[in-house]
Amino acid sequence: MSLSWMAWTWQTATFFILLAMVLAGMGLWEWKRPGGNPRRGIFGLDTTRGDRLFITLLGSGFIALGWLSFIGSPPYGALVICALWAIFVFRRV
Amino acid sequence: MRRFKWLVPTLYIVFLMLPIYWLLNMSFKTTNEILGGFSLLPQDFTLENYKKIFTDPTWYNGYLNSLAYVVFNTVISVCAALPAAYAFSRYRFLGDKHLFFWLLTNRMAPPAVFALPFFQLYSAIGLFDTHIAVALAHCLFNIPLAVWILEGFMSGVPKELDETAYIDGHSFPSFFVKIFIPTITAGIGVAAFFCFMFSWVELLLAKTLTSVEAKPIAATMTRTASTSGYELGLLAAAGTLTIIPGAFVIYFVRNYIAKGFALGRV
Amino acid sequence: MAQITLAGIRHSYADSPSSPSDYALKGVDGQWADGGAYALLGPSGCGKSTLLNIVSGLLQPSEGRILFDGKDVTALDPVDRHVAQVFQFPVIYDTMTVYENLAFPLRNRGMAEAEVDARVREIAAMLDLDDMLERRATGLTADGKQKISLGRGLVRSDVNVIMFDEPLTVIDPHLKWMLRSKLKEVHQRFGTTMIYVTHDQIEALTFADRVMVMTEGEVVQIGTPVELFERPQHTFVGYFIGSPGMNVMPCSLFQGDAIFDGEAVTITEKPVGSASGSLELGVRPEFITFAEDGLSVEIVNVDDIGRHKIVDLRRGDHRIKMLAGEDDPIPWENPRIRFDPDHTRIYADGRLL
Amino acid sequence: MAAKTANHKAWWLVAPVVALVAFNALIPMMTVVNYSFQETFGDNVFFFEGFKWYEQVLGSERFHAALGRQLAFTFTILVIEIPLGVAVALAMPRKGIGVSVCLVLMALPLLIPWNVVGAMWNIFALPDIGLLGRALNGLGLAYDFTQDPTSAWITTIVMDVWHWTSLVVLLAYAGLRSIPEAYYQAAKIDGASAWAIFRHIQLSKMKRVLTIAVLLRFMDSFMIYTEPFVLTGGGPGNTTTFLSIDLVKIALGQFDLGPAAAMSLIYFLIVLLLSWVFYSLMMRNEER
Amino acid sequence: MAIELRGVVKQEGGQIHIHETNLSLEKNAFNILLGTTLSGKTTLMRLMAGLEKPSSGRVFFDGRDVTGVAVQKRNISMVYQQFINYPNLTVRENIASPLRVARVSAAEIDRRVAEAAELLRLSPMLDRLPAELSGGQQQRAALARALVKDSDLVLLDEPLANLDYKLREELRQELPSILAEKGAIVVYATSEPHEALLLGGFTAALHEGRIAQFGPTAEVYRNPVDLRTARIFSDPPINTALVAKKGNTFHLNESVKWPVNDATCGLADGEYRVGLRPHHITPMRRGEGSIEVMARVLVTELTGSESIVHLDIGGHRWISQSHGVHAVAIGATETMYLQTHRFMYFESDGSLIAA
Repeated sequence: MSLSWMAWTWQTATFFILLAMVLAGMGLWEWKRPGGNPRRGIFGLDTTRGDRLFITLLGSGFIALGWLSFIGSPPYGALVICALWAIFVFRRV
Repeated sequence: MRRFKWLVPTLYIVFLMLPIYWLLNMSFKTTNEILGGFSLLPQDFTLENYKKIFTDPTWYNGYLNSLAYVVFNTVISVCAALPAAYAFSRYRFLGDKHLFFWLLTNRMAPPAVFALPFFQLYSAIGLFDTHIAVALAHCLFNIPLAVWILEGFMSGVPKELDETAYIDGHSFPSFFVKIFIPTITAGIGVAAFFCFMFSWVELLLAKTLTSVEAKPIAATMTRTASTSGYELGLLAAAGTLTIIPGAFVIYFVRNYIAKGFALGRV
Repeated sequence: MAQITLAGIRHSYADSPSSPSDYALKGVDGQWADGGAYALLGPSGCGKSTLLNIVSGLLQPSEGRILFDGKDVTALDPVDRHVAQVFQFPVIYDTMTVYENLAFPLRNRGMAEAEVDARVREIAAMLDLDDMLERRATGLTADGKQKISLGRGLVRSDVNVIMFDEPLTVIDPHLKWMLRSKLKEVHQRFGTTMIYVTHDQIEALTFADRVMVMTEGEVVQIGTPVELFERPQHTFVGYFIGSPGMNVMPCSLFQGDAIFDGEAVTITEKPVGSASGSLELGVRPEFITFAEDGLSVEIVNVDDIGRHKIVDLRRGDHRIKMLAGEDDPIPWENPRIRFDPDHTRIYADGRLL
Repeated sequence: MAAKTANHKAWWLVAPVVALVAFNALIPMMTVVNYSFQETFGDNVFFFEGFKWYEQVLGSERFHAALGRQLAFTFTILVIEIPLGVAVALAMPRKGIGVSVCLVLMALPLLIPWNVVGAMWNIFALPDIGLLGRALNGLGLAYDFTQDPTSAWITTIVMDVWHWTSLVVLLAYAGLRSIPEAYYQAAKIDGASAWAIFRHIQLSKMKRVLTIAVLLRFMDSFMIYTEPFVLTGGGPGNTTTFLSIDLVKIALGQFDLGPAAAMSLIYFLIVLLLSWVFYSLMMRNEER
Repeated sequence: MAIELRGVVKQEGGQIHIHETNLSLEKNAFNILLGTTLSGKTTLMRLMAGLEKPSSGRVFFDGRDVTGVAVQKRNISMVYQQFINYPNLTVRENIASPLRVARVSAAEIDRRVAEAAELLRLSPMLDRLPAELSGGQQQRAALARALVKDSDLVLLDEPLANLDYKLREELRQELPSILAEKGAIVVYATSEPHEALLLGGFTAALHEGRIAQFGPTAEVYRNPVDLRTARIFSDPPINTALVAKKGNTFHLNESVKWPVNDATCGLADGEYRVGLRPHHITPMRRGEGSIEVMARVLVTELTGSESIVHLDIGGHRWISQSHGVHAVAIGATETMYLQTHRFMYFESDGSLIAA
């Protein structure tokens, strides 16, 4: 069975592998040291560790889109903002 | 005010019935009459359109194909959803909430663009133009729905019932099949109804994944509409016939919707 | 506040009732005086809740009339009858805070906000709800929710009657005690007519001045707790009230005395009327004592339940229960018992002679 | 209700579902992501293009127009369908034969294949031979959905209302039926007005089902394709060219796979965000 | 035969449901778990049944470690507070269910089902579905299913709590004899002290996930080890107050005092908390140790056979429970008698020091 129609490139493959590793890592973390009950963050949302990951990823998507529409590629700057966003979410939300 | 309450559903139903009435009206007219003028009832009543559908294999096979993959999909969706819904309703496990949300996000991807990879995927595994391809593809949106509906019903069943069965000595499979499934028939009825409905009405994926052998009726209709010009009478008759299986299904589950539906934590 | 009269109330849930068994209520008459505390007591399915809903106006009786102070209210809506009702399971408005829940019935009637506030705070203090007034009502325990329901029933001062439909079902036994005394206190303080429906004799008897005992859609006796206890008009009342219930044994009559299992039993109150039908002797466990001379019996079992002992006796095929005091000795050797003549009664076909 | 027990073995029970859905969801999703970074000239020959398509789409007039139309459409049908569905559910009989009749008749539109719905409304609304078109023109209104953008919009919206309001009715009705009778009795005795009953009892108890109804309608209407395509073909002009119709035009009509893929993913993110925000807000209110 | 919990702890999500517990329950007696809602009765039962695994500690059955053994492999029955029956099976099939699973022969099943149905007076409704039965009948069906099987351990979790008062009374009377014949270990959870006393046997008083006391029921009732147990085991609630011991006298206040007795003469002077059960405050003199007090009547509740009067005695709100009818006016001041030899004296930490 050929997979060529899926049009893989090393860039996208890396992206998906990283994503899968983040998910697996989070799963492993939760497995070994359960995060416990949700906490109430600054947005008034009750979030668990998994929820915070979701917020981070979704937020990062929009940060990247915003960067592309207002500043343009390459979006390395967006990457930095995403990292800051991730730290913020995991600490405070 | 209370005395006129019945007016609301009545007017609403009249509104719903008007287009259907028009479709029915058209289906009993000849193409000439349709194009020739406007009349509330067929002047030249004919069953020709229906006769054509029931005799022409490309037409009636369309119905059979549709029914085949819809039934197939309903069975797969409900069977797969049953244990999953049980897990969601009874247990906490790693990533349960996110998994549930992920299942629901599958309704969010625009099918128009995703049709192409679907076509390639099913071609690649050699299932293109088979009933099973459509049945499997429709699982994408039907399974999450079935899981959600069944989970609601199952949460309405006290977990003490499960425990009583285990204490009686039932193993999990025996309890699940002999005790639990009969207990939530209403939920299964409602879930099956929704699976049937969404699989029956969907066209884009069904059309993409089939060409000849498993072509659904809806696709036959679009092709007719485009190739043989506007044979409106025939199209109307075919359309009318697509309403019938759904009407049957809803008739059979109406009591579940009225009573059982309410019991579940919808 | 009002005097409530029930005149020939019959009710059937069937569309066209034919036999008496189709009726949930088979003809109830009665009167509840202004300011009294009443209870409707009976086993599940006896029609007590149906009767309650007919009084509050949630249900229209198939036949009969309800009068408030002599005025026919049978056709009136609950709102116009000015009644309050507390249900078996807590009903709270999730969208509101505890305070708003309590204020709801008052605000709906357009009461001035200052008055609402005073009233709500008074009731909240009484039910120990004052420290949670600003909280959402949703997150509370069943106990807390039921307290709110009770509060909504008690908050109005203009009601003709407050009705309680088994309100303590969901409450823990320890809290039951507290809430029951609270209700009693409220009644003694405000003097509102209250009707309390329950299957629990203790709740009914401790709460009410007069109790209506019902079974199978009929009222078998209306009376004060003392009357019900001391002079049950029906063996059902004897059995249903009292724990354990009254001993009922077949007997015959001879010259005004009862003959039970071949021995004469003295009765102070000689039966009047002709003795037809099957005769039974009724005596409560509380009115049986060990005695030197009396019926000889066999002791089957003694249950020490702390405050007193329940003694299970046998004479021939008949089982008799009696109560003995916490410190009373049990005469294991050749026990004999005596029925208190003042409290031994004769029943014919279940009814007091 | 007692708390659920922790049991990670439950994963075995969800495994079949995960496998089936992942097969159908992940592979196409990954493929679309791959497309969105590449250029192709057919025959499975691809060139990596970085973020070119995203930039192009985000800056394009066409994208903004389609997104605007889509949002307007979704917003309109939600504003009509949710209140209408709730109103119908409230007015429906609670027992008797009427319930079955109502439910069966109301569910009919849900069970008609989507292209048949489009075709049916096309026939129904045609200004020359359609009942609706003839009736409106008979009343002196200039109505022609094939020519006039306003007519086309109204027809599309009315069609969607016709098609989907019943789903809201079914869900709302189920929610209403699960309210214990005691709530209505208590409200009667508390002297609550009809509005207060609706606001504090019915609406609050229906919140869960309404959340679901809004989510389903939001997601499905955002993806709507078949019915308006069959009805108007996206016209007149591009006035009823919603997101999916536009995507098909780009992907299949112009075979610009890359931009179409990028655009779908952007849409996917928008729907995901809006659904999540809405879902979180509803659930947050529930807990307080 | 015995079931034994050794150092069992149950905690979940950082919350401790059961603190370290050691308990051994024997067969041929009613073993009662008494406590309020959330005191841990149900959790304890579920641990015994194997429906939940202890966080630490072990469960032994007949000396055999059964901690990890699946429920199916333990020979037990359980009845819940809610009426749990299989809704799609008739009463007959419901009762037969455990036997069918155990592959008992059809004739044997028929015999045993008929027997159990007879015992619980279900014979006329064997062919009905549970939904067609009244609450009491549904619970009897659940009991029949638990009894039909020869289980080693029968767990009853407040089985009568949702039933009518009178029905409860009847079943409560029948249950001990029905269960006695089974020769199984019977564990019965209840929140009502009255019920525990009626059922007899042994009682474990539970409070916030700990067993406060375990022993023969009457013993636990009469000699509670601490104030908590006394509270759990008193309905109406036990009357308590702080008293001062000065020399040979206990003072409740200036006017109410009583002399020490053999049990209390050895106590040091100081403050003690006393407990007195409501039926030891009576309107008539009973026994030698009674002292007279003046009490203001707050609320009266008459049951016909008993009078329950809420009193204000020297600023303490106390309850008196007595046989017969004692009509007293609210607000009036009445003479009441305290049976001082029934006082229980507690240390400041709540433990009993003298009674």
